[in-house]
Amino acid sequence: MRIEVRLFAQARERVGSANARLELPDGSRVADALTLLEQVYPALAELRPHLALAIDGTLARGSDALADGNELSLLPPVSGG
Amino acid sequence: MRIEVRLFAQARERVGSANARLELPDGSRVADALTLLEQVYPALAELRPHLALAIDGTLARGSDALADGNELSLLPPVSGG
Amino acid sequence: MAELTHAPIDVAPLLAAAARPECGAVNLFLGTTRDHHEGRSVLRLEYEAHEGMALAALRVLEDEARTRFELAHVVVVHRLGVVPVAEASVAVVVSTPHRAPAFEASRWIMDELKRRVPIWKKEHFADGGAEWVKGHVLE
Amino acid sequence: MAELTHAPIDVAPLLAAAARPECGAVNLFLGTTRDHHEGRSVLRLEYEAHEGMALAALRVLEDEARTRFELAHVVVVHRLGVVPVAEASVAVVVSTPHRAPAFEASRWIMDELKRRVPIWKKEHFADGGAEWVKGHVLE
Repeated sequence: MRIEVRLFAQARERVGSANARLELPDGSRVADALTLLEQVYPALAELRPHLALAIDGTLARGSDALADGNELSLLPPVSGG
Repeated sequence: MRIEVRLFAQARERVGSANARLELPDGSRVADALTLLEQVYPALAELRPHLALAIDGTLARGSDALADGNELSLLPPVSGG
Repeated sequence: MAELTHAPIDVAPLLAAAARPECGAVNLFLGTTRDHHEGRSVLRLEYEAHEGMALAALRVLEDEARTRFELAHVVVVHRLGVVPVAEASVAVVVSTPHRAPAFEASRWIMDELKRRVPIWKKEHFADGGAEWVKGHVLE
Repeated sequence: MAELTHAPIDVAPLLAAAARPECGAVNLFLGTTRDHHEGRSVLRLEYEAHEGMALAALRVLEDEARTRFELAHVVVVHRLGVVPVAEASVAVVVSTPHRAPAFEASRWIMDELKRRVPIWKKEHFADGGAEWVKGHVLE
């Protein structure tokens, strides 16, 4: 299945792009997507413990299942205001 | 001596004027001025325990001495804001 | 520096003056005329002041707040005369490097203003009555 | 209702909308770009958001604040992109019948906003560096 990844702030800068596309086996979970991303972009690893994640705009966990066409957002610690 | 009296809010309404002029014997104190005012305007008596007083714009007490030309202000409980 | 005005309070210049490079927080509080009080319908408020003493007291308040809360900027403006429903009778603007003191200072200034400044408020009711608001004896 | 904007925040319409006959208090808080942080000179801030999630989170915040503090009116506006020194990145406006909840609600909204809303702030320093502000892990 195909997953659209959106990257923000530090995550975006470490990857060098606001978007990425992943091809994952059916049955993959959020954690699998992150592991694959870290293989391609090792600079993300350091950030991983601090990332929040969202599937299609809703907060998600590493154990949540992904489905084809999902948008996965990588959300570093927030600092609005 | 002559004292100019300024009256505000309830005090003004009870007297029916924002200003009054008193003639007092030399050596008179603020309390003497109030006593004279109450004789002329008995409606002030009820207000007296709640009044703050000022001589020439500075808060004063009943025991403070008056001098010719002083401005005595009668200040009911305040409610700004 | 504090002001008294008989016209509607214009907040735009107050906010412009509060924009400070060294600050991260601006707080503007407006006290406005509410259309009801203790179950009675209010048509308008009417304010009166000992203007000289009120201005002096407001400026003392500003100075105390500036020191106590380390304000970079503080201005209090109080309107006098008739203040229609939903219009502001008082504006307090403060600027601070961090936000917590901005809230604390605004609140403190309003609390103290109601105790210390010779200004009086009369409520005019829809039922035809009018009453001076029970206030605080000036100390 | 909450808004995100890439332009300077215009507070005049926010204050006009906050003027409510049933209210006696309006509080406007502005978070502004400060020219220094931890001893370093700051040239500007730059904000980025997951706009869909940020807008949804801000609206949830407004709803929670409305209930918790019995607000008659609440609007949060957050600016994105570059915010120069002394300009506002965020505006919070609330209206309440009495003043204490106006201060409490404004403060609570700002505290929660910094924890819950996917917006990120980068500081650009005079010494040439730039850093994302250490933030809160979104929960």
